[in-house]
Amino acid sequence: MILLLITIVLGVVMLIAALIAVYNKDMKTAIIAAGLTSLFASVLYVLLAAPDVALTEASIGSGLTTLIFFYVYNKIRRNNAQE
Amino acid sequence: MVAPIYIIATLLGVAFALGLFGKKMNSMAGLLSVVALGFASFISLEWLAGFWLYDRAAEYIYTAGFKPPFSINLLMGKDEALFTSLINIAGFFGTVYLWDKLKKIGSNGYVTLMGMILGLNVIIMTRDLFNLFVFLEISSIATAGLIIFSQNLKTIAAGFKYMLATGIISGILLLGIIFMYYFTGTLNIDDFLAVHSLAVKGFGVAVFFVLISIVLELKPFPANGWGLDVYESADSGIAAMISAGTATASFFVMYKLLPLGTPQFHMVLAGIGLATFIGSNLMGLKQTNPNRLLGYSSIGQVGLLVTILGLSEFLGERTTFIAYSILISHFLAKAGLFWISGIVKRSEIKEWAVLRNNRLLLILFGVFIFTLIGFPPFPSFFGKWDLVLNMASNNQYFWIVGILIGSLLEGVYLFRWLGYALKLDNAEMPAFEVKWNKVLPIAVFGAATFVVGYFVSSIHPYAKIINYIPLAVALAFVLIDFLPVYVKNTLAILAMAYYYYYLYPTLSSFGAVFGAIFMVGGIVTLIAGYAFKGQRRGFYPFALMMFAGLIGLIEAKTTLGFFYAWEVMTVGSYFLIIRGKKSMPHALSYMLFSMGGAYLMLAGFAIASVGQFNLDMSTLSHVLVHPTWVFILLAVGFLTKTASLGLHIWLPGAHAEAETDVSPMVSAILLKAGVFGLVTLFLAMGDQLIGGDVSVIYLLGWLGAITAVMGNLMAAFQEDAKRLLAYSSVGVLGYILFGLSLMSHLGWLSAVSISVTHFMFKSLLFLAIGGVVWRVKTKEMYRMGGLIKRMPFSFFSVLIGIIVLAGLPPLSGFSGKWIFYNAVMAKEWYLQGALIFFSGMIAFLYTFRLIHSVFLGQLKDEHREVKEAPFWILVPQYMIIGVLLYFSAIPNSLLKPIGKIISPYFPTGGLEWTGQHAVSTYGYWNGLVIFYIVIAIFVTVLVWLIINNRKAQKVKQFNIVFAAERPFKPETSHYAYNFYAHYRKAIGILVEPKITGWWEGVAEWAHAMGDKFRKIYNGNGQSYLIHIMAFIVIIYLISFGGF
Amino acid sequence: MLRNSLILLVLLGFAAAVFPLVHSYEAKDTLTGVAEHYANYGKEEVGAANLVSAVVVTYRGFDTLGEVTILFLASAVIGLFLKVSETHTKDSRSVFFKSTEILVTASRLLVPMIMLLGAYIFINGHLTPGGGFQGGAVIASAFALLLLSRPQKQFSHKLISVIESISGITFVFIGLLGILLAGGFLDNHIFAMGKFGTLLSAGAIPIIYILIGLKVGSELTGIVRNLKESQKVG
Amino acid sequence: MQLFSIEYISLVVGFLILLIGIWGILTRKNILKMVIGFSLFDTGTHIIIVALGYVRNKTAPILDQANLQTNTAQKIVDPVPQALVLTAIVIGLGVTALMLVYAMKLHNEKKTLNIEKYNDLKW
Repeated sequence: MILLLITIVLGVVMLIAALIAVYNKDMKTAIIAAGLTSLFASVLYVLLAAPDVALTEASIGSGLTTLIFFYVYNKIRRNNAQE
Repeated sequence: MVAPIYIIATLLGVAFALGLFGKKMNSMAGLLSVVALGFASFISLEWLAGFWLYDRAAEYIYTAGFKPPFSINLLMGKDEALFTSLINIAGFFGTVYLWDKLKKIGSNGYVTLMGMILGLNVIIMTRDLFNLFVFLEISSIATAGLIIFSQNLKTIAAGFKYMLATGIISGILLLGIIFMYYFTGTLNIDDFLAVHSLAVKGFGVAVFFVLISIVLELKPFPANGWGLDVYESADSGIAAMISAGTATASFFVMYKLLPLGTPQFHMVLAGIGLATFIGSNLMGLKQTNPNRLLGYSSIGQVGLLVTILGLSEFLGERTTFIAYSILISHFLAKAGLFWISGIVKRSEIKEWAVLRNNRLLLILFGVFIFTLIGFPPFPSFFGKWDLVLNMASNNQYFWIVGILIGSLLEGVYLFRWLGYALKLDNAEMPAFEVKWNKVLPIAVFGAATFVVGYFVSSIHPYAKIINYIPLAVALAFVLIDFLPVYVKNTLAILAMAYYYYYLYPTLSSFGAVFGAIFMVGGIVTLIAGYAFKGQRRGFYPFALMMFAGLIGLIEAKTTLGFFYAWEVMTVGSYFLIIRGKKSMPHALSYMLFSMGGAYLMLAGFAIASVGQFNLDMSTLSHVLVHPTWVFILLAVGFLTKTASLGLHIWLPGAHAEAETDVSPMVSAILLKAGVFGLVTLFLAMGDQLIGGDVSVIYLLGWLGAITAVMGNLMAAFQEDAKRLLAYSSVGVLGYILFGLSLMSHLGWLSAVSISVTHFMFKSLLFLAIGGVVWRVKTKEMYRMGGLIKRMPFSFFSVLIGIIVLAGLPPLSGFSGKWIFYNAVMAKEWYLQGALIFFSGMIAFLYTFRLIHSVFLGQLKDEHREVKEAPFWILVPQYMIIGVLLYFSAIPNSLLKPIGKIISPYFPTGGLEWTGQHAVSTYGYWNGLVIFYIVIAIFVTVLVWLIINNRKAQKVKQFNIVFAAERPFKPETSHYAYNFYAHYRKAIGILVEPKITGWWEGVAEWAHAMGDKFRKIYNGNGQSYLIHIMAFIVIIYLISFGGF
Repeated sequence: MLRNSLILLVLLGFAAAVFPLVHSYEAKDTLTGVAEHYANYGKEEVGAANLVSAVVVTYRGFDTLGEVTILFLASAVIGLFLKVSETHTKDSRSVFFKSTEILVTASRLLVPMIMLLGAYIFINGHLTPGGGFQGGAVIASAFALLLLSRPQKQFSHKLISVIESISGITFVFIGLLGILLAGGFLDNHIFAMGKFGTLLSAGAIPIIYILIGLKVGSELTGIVRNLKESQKVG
Repeated sequence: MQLFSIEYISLVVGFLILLIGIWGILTRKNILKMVIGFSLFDTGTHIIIVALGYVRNKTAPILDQANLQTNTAQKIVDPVPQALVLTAIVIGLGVTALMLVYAMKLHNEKKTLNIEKYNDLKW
């Protein structure tokens, strides 16, 4: 039962994060929100008895992907600033 | 046999190893890549050979040492061997082609390219659905990389759009795959095929998502904007690989997964394919960028292939043959065309005239275009034939119509493009750079079209019995094209003569008559070729190809053979016609009408074959289904070649603008192919009734009569001498059609004898007038005049010609007409007869004008020094005159044998001959007597004229004394200009170009439609994604009939 | 707005289209199909305690090879983009926050530990959660951290590609050994199976996972490095 | 079908995130936002896959305890979807990284991230 509750909460939080990622005007927030969605998903994977996936999602899905997003975003921002 | 896993291991291993290569070792890296791709090609080709020659069994490749479904397995079967061979060969030659570019880019470039080829190999061979997904991703990532080999705004934007689209598509594919796993507990394709379908709706939906993703990979209309952008922007070498490689592999995946779909889905698939084929070719009409144009064509062709897959239920075991022959044609041609585009480097198809600077590339360009459209001897010809035949046997006429319309649209832009390359001015264009490593792949693929074409025809049960020797001889002339004209001309004449000698004993009945027209006529007109100097490149292969086709018509034992010969003839004549200086638009309309006519014939033959045990020509005499339709389709098909009213608009330009000796070939000889077709058709099928009471032949009779009147009328109002003759051919062919439609002994006697004499007098006139034009450098009659003094021999030719043409006694034209009126009386078609009679009067008008404006009157100043026509152009004229006079003096030498040929079919109502004295029901006629009488009268009048001519007063040509104003154009006051102004006032309304206008309207409408449709490709990548999603939803709704 | 409503319509249509998938979902009680086989025989057949690893590396090892190739290609394509910037432009600024003394010190401390963690993850891939991909990603993140803290620091491009290439080639080679020595391409029985549940078990799986770890790590590092070096690309 | 079970909720959440992702892809004009949409699309798909492999009250497919080693099929969740997700995640990373680099290069060309501005190729 407690698992079910956690799942629901996680689900709601993920959906909110996803909506923020799509709708927030600030790109940094959006990127972080997308990363958070991924991170919460990895928690969900633990609940779903998938530790391997959880580890992968945490390190690759939320970690590296977000990192690359930021790299690129900063490049673009700096590029803009130079103009 | 090398195990197929080594294809993968080699490509992958080399790709990984390339990372070790530094920048200075780019050549080494390139060499290694080429070797690896060559090895991969070798493995797959070796398997292919094993399957074909030694009938090997298909082999599974198990990975990880477990049997499927527990581990991933690959399959190397006949199909896989073929497709991997295609992919690897494309990769190999593609790399050779891109050598310089790759060398500049370095190891990452090689890696990307190998990655793509590897991915495509695996998606062809794999039997595991998720594995398919992984390697699809590999190939799409690699493709995204290939696109940016040249980096600029366009390629990057196109690459990004491509990534967006494939991202969405593969996401949906993954969704489908995982649910398929969920419902079945397996990922193995063979297991899925065994399961086929489950009661759960979810499974059906999952399968739908998998299949729709593969469909989307094939770029269906309208969800394909991203694909077009890629084709347009990517380097041509890359576009070639995408078009030849990715499309081929994706097609195979669809083929592999096809059994997963329900029969309803297959129909949906066929619909998608057809919409893509027609839509994409329609939008291609307005396109001027060569690579984007090729993109439209590529997408269209893949659409056609998808249609074939969707229709596989109807096509049965022929599906493979049809799909593969069309696919391989597309593979070779599209790669070749993209490669050529990469050498030419012109972004407007109009600038492709520059291609003429390189003869080899120009030839290859033509080869690829004809391969793409499906002309013989290329593989797609046989594929299309089988496709239409099989669809007809399943009563699927809708699909036939759609496929043929799509093909025709494709023909429009491809032939326009070819025309530009052949004819537009290229004087100020800088030459392009040609490197051997770029030409080699193109040449290999060009040669392969012939090899594969031969192979395909050799495994086709009916194609293999066609006689390919005439065509081979014609093609052989390409090889000796460097020789001077007189050598080639002699060889051509000898070849024709030998073949006629060889064929003569086998000819009988109408074959003998038309064989004589085609071959003896061919030899006679070829003689004029000696008048040309230099090499006259590109003339003999096509002239002989046309004659090869004509011979093939007579030799044809099967409908396929007939259609094959018909198409060969069309190709040859197209190239002859386009040789004329201003022929480009006319050659295009000739080609399009020919294609349209050919497709009608194809449909007709297809319906005629339904329920038959073979394709013999004789099956036409017992057509089982829709005989009226078969008759109409074939008749209209033939009528496009005889240029009946409504279908005639291509003729005047094509014949008038052609070269001196080409005009007689196409006008006097080629048109008879249509007549031969009609003769064959009428004999085999007899009359047919529309709706049980209207006779088709009766309608054709009217058409013939009206064509005769209109053709002659239009001839009378021409200023251009050759155009006049061309229109006159329209009129005469109208007579012939009318004569055949009479369906009586006399009607046919006149029609066939006019066919023979028309060959003679029209060759004569075209050669004579052509000789005049050769000297005076103009075709406008009012610019000539008085040439009788300078060119008496030509004058005499024209005189004889028009006497025969107008059907005046004493020459043989008269005998034809005389029989004609007898036939009309017997049939009691008085009204039509009156029209024919009327048209005869008009013939007087234009024949008079021809001789009057050109040869009589005052000589123009600029023509004072003009010489007689070249000797070699006069030679055939006088040979013809000799025969004409012989036939005229001894008419039964012509009419009696023809009558004998006709008798078995129309035994009653023939002529009774006593010597040269012919008796019909309505009177009698003795050719010899008439001949002498008329000559006597003629001589008398001539003597009288010579005596009295001294009193004649000379009037200046540009006499404007009676005009109140200074003429705006000098020709307006020339008496020979608008010669029949008064007639034009009275009946000019009849000759207004309404039909031309109508056809132009059709063309404009199609172009406008295409232009409107292509606006959906607004360039916004996001819109393309919306198209994709909307496409999925709509196809879902169609497939499941709701949510 | 019209455009958005249309998109909404399409999306609702798509949602309706996928609805039968959700609707047909039924909770399972037991494994079926291939999964059942893996569960029951995976231990004997492959010998890896972590069944996911058994599936990833052996049963579906060919997919994994493809997966490695994808990263390899992605890295190559990114390299294609950046080939113009052959001459390395020095950029002292950090990527998204100022490189501080703390960060530098922390990274000195952390990087080796993170790398060790990564190595641990892929070496134990056949026993515990994680494996080559996760381990590789962890290693790459260590390098990313290094890049964050010390932007001037140069990695040897050469070294990265050599590791990448050698591990890739070895992977393919081990796969081929499977044909020669065992049942087929990528069969893990080319090495002794060892005792179930110990480090040296499951045949070639640990080796392959190490190679994958190295390869993925170097590929991801390559991607990050390439991104960093693409400061000014025309 | 039990609506309130963690696998079913996860499945639904997965689909919702997937739809949000597609919505983002189709409506956001900013290229980076579109890529974020893609990564949400991926995440949603991954959640769906894992949820499909879940079997209620069963443990992870790691046979580190002796009692798991017999009659295993009754005791663990499905390892196959997990393996597939691993692959999918890595592929997703590759694709996302590549898209981002594309976005960066596009920005280099026109100094804007608005997808509508990159319509030089059309018709």
